[in-house]
Amino acid sequence: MAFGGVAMVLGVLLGIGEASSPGSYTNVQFTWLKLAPSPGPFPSGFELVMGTLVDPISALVLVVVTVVGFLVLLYSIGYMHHDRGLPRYYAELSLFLAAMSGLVISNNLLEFFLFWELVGLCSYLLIGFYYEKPSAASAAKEAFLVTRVGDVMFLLGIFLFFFVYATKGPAGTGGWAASGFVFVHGAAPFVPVGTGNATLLTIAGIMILGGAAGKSAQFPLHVWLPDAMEGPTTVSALIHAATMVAAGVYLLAVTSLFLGFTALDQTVIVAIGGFTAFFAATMALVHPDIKRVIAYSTVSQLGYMVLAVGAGFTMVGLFHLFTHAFFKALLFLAAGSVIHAVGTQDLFKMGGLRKKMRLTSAAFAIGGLALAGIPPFAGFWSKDDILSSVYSTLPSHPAYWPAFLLAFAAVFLTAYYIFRAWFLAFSGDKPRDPALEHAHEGPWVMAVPLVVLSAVAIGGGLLVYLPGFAGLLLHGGGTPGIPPTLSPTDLLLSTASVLLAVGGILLAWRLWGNGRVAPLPSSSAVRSVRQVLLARYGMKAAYDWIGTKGVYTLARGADFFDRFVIDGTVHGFERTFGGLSDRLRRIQTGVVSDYASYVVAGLIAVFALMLLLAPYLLSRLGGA
Amino acid sequence: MSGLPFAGFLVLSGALLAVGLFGVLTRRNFILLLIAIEIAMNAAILNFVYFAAFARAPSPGLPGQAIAVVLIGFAATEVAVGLAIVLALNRVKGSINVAEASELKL
Amino acid sequence: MSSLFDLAGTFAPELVLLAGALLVFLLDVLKLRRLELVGSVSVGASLLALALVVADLGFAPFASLRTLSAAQVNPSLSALATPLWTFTSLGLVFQGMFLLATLLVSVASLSRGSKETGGPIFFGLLLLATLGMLLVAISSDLIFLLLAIELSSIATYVLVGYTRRGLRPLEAAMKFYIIGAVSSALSFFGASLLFGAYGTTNLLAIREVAGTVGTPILALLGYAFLLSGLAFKATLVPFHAWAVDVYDGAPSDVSAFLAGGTKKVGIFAVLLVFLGPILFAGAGGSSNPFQGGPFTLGPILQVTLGTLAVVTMTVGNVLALLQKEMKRLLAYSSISQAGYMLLGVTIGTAPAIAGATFQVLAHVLMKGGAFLVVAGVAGLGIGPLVDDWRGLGSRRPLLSVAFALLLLSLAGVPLTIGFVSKFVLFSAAVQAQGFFVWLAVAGLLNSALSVFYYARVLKVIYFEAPPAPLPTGGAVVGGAGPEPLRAGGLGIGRAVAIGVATALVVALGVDPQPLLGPIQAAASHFVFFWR
Amino acid sequence: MLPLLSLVLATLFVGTLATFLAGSRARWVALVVSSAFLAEVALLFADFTGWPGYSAQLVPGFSEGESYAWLHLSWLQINYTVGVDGISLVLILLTAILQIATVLYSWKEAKKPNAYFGLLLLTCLGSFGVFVALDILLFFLFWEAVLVPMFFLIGFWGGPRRRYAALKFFIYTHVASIVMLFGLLAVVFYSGSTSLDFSAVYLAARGLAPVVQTLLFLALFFGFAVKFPVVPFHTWLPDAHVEAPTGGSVLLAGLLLKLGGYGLIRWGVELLPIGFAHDRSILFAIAFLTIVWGSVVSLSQRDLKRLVAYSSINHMGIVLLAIALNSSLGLLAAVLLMFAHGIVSGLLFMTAGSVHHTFGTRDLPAVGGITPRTPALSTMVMVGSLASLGLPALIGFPAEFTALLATWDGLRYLVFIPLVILVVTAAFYLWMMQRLLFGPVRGVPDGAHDIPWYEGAGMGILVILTVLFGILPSLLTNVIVSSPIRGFPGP
Repeated sequence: MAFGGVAMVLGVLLGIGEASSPGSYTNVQFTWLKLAPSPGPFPSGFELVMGTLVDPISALVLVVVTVVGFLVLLYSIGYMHHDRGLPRYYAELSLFLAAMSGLVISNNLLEFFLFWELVGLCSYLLIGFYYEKPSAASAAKEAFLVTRVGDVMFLLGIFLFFFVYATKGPAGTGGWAASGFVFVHGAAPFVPVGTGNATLLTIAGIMILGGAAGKSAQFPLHVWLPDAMEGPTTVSALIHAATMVAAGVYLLAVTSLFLGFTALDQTVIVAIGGFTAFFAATMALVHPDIKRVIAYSTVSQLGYMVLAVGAGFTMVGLFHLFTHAFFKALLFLAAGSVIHAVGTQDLFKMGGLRKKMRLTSAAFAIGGLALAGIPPFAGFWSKDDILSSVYSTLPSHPAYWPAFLLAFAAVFLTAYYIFRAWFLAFSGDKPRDPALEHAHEGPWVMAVPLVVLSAVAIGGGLLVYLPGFAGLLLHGGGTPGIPPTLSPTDLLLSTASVLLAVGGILLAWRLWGNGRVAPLPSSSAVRSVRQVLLARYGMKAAYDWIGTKGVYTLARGADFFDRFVIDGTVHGFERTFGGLSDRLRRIQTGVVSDYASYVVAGLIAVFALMLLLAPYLLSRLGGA
Repeated sequence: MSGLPFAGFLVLSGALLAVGLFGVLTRRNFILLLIAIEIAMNAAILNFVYFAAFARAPSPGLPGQAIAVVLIGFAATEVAVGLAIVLALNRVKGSINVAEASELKL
Repeated sequence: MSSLFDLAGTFAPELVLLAGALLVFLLDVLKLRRLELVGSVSVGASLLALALVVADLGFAPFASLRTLSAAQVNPSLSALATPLWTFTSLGLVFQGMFLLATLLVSVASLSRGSKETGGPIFFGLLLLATLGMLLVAISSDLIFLLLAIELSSIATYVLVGYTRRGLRPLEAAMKFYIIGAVSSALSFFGASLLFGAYGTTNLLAIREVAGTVGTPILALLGYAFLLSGLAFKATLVPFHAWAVDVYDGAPSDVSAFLAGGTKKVGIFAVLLVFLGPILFAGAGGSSNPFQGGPFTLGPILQVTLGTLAVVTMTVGNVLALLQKEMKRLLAYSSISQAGYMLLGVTIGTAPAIAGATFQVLAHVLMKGGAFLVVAGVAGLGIGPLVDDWRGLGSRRPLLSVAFALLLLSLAGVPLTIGFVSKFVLFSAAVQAQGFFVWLAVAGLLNSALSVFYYARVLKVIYFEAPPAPLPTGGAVVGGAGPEPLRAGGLGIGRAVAIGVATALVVALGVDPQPLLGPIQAAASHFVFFWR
Repeated sequence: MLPLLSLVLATLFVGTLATFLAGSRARWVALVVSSAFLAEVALLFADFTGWPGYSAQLVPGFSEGESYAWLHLSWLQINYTVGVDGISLVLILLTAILQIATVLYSWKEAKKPNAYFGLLLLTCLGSFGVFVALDILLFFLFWEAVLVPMFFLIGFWGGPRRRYAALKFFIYTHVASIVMLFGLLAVVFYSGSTSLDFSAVYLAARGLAPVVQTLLFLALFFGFAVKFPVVPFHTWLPDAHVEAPTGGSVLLAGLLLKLGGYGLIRWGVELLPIGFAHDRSILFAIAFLTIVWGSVVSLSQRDLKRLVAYSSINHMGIVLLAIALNSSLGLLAAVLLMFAHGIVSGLLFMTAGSVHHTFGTRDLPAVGGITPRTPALSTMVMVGSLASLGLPALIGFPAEFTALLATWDGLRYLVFIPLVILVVTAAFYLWMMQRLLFGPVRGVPDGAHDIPWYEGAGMGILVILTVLFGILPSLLTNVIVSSPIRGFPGP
């Protein structure tokens, strides 16, 4: 029911996305919040506007969003048919698509942030879709919280850029810039590095990176993404693989295009990206849950993108975003149809599904190859571009070396873990868990997306050779795109990485092929490493500890202070006066003679006052 | 005229007042209280007479002697009321000990 | 002869009261003791007197004042060169307020129920006491003043104990009498000392003589004794101890009269006796006596009175905090209110005196009304403790609303006369600046403190469940009737009195100008007269 | 020109009386009155001439000005003077909205409905008066007039410990207002002003010595701080909220707290700019303390109302911070925040009340997973919480955004404190939602049904406005900025 409307909306968005040929900008604005310059209270006002901006990069991402979105919705018909609350599901999903598109085409940081939070909200709602499950509820909360940390940094980054922009803003607009901080083409980098604001800009860049790290699950804010797999697989495919998590990368891209990063920022970003690419891959090596393996791979792939953008190759990063969106969605949907069929996510229960679900296994294989970066699959082109272009900067930026090496090593791990998953799930002759015997393919609505996505995963990389698309990548946002170079070093690099990947695949086959389950090496070192990896290096536990033990204890303490110390003081006053009153009441003995004596005492007191105290006081005061 | 007798009389009337107040504070018998109060009262009356005699010539307003006469009359009325209360109290409570009538307190 | 008419015209209100009192006693002698009859006589007398006073106020332009020398009364007494009494507009205002109190009480007492005996005595003494109070308001001679005070006092001694039934009233009367007598002895002694110091007891004359002679120590002692004596009437701490027991022991209507009426006599007397010296001392200097100027009596008196005022309001409030019995609670609160009034006297500027006067008026209405309510509630068979009032809000809505308004006014909540009077008073204090700002601070803190027990009473009345089904006996008394009787069992007279008091409390809180204007004029004129 | 403000006052006054006398039909009267109030406020907006058109007005600097002599003391002139500027106008709008929403919400109040609705209206009357009064005495009068009905609302319709809470509320705020009154009077007399009119005192106060201003401002600040409330004068608020009936809580959080903010702006900052400037550091310290304290303590609350109450403290801390920034942007943020918090906290307290009605408890550990049973209610809870934790497209966001922007503008990196606290705020709201809305169904009685229509209507109004003003905050800001704020040099 909700679906019809949703589909139409999507059609329209899709149309916009495709139609926007490179270089065509539309820009509609309306005032959101205005402090007009006035002689009164607000001498130098400013104006925050909302507007749209469609340019190559936004068009690129828009295509991803709408296409994947459409396919996922299609897929959902089959995948979700037995779930309750479908209206809620589709409503939230379409809200997400709207917000995501808005984010992509927003033309200023504030608007960007606005939609940024909205997609975060949708992610929160969809992760918690099965809210009866405590794990889902807590995962949703965790996702919101961790990204919130990033958002806070993002907000501060906005302020900083705002500030820089305002002071360096267009002439004639004193104080805050007259029109907020709208993206202006060709303006980047805003402030030539090395001017007075360099430090400020650096901090701003770091803050923006923090925001991106939160959304794109980069180290150290990556913990939420694997848990986010509590949501329906379709949601994981759309939000936590293809689109939303890529928003962080998109933010970095936009920032680097329109505002600019300082060299220090770039180094940090590159380091974070490279490290995450490797770090996440390691955690994917041992995980038994099929979805989480893919989730970790998402984190790691996002690391690649961050690496590229950080190194200054924005379009390369976005190109990988593009390809990754498709093959990662493919992987998730394939995994989804497996889960749909067997009702579990535990790889060690599966096995031999190849015979039962040929299409799915093929799709998963294609996705895996693309992910591993085997030519001619899409992943190869984009990942290879990243590696080669980053390599090309190494002479000038030796600081990039570690990140580059880590990313390069990650290629091997990637190939290994994804095919470990494939072998565990599909190879062999029959499932390890007999309960999974009756597994079968899903309906056509689930098959079609798999086919389409497989097609893109295979051919997507070759799009580079389409003139239009190449143009899109080439002169998008004015940074150098990547003509597929064939320089010897590049070839060498490519072959090296391909060999690594193949090696990874072979190792995976050696250990897990044909339904083998590799016995765990007896050496305790390996075991302990495995434990550490399964425990995610203990980071989640640490965060939880901070949350529960640290902050919560503090809160209890403060509450205690309120209830007993502050209120205690107040009641203390009360008690003091009460006691005083009680003591004073005792003079009211009821015996008249005592009253008479009070009168006499009063008489004496008056004497004392008039003859002694008052003159004394007056001599002190009057003298002054 | 010397201030000596002046001071002397002040001491006398002051003593009268003191005696009266002392009586009020120490006695519990209503009648004795009335007497004590009268003594205190007489201190004032005495003063008026005395000061009138020594008054700076001619003083405006009522002459001291007149005041003294008025006050004597007033004191009589006051005591009359007091005695009335004594009687009532005696009838109701059977005692004229003021200390025993201490129902109203605190 | 004409002078006699003149005299009659001058003393018309006083004469009316006297006549009323005599008539009441005559009726008593004639065995015509029906409560309604004597009561209406008293009501009529006080109403007429009030009308006359108001007329006087109206006729007498505040710019001038009516003085009448005793010489005009009787040529043979021409020795009395200076007047015993002086008509000041402020005095007339006070007369009006005294009469208002009397009127409220007598109207309320109309419906005191047949079980009460001695109606004639009650009303007669009421009128006599009022007569004394009126005389206080016009006196300008110490002896005249003290005698007038004693007139009202003696009448009230009897009033407290007149029922002659039960120990409590008698005990109250006894205490009242003894302390009163001692105080009167003290005041007369003080007066005698002043007489010795200045050779006269006429206040105006004293001021003139003091101008030449200065302030001998004798006068200082005299003022000390006088203050101690008058403090009894004004219930200033530590001369207050009698008041609580008396208000508690006396019939509530009498308590209403004492709290609403006679206490103010003390305040006015203090004002009359001490304003002269204070202003005389303060003359020439700024309104703040501590800024330069020669060392004179005034500042000493101001420090003394100020201290007394602060002590009085504080002790009164603190003692009221834990008070269990309603009447004693109200008694303590009225003691603290006396402190506020004394504040105005201490400052001695026209605004302050206006404030004090308005505070007196407010107190007449608030405290008089409150005690009348207490009497009515007692008539409903509800006990003396605050806790006995539990849930009255749901059982006697109108009565409770009235009482709540009166209490809120006492607490100084806006839109009630209590707020306006405190506002005028404290703003006058702050305006006087210097040392008086601290008096204002003390007053503000005290009114904050007082909120504790007023709020407590409201809490009991409105938020707590009734203890038991209402004693039916109380409900029957007075029976049903027209509108104000919705309070049931109160009786028309009391209902009307309470209604009027409450209405005035609110009306004057919303728009005090009609009375505040004249009072200010009177006060400023009074100050002008005594400077 | 039509004396609109007096008209509104008259409407509310007569309406209150009518409601008291209406007996069982009180709710209809109250509804009519509220609608009339809303209509008149709409008229106000229509008639509102933006600054600097003010100069032509009767009361300088204010629109809709009216002034009549009220009380002449020989040394003091007291008038009935009213008028509005952008700030007060927005808060008046808030008053009208909350009034009608509350009346709708408590439609089926059974216990003495006439008194209940009458007191509700009286509270709104008082706050309206505070927002329009331009004479110290008039201001104080309305200020106190809010106190009394709330005292009775809490004490009579409240929860188990209502008596304690009512007394505590009354005494705390009354003491504070007495100090405030003393401060205002001191300002008047030390500045030698002979009138209590805002304009007169404003002009006269310019002459005060800085040290005097500094001290007096502290006195005033104390008066307003208790109403705010700021740490450490805040402990009356949780008790009052927990015990108060829902309608009372809504008005308490929605209106009474705003009185503190408004008073501080109009009668503190504007009257004593120099003293304010000297005391700013104190204000900052208190503001940060309040922000952190309120948010952190909320984390440990089990009672839903108590949690929301502490979050209110946290928000009012941000308001204080924004005011203390002493910049036009900060002021805009403060007023916007007050409006936003009024709407949102009202919504949240309504939901808390509904949770109590529906499940018989507000204890978070006791009840949970209510979403499948009461979807509408949980939606309201979610909207309220999200708005309160500053989610964009809801009214909380523009307010907090401007506030933080202003903080950055004024204090640079100190903005980190509120930013970090944003996370904490998010934390306890999410935690609350997780326990209350999600997870397995806990402690839901079988008879539990979703909220009745009237409660839904009451909340619905607020939800709609939350979204509307969240998307188009300029509707409010354009009004707010047309206020000739004195003593605000601007950034």
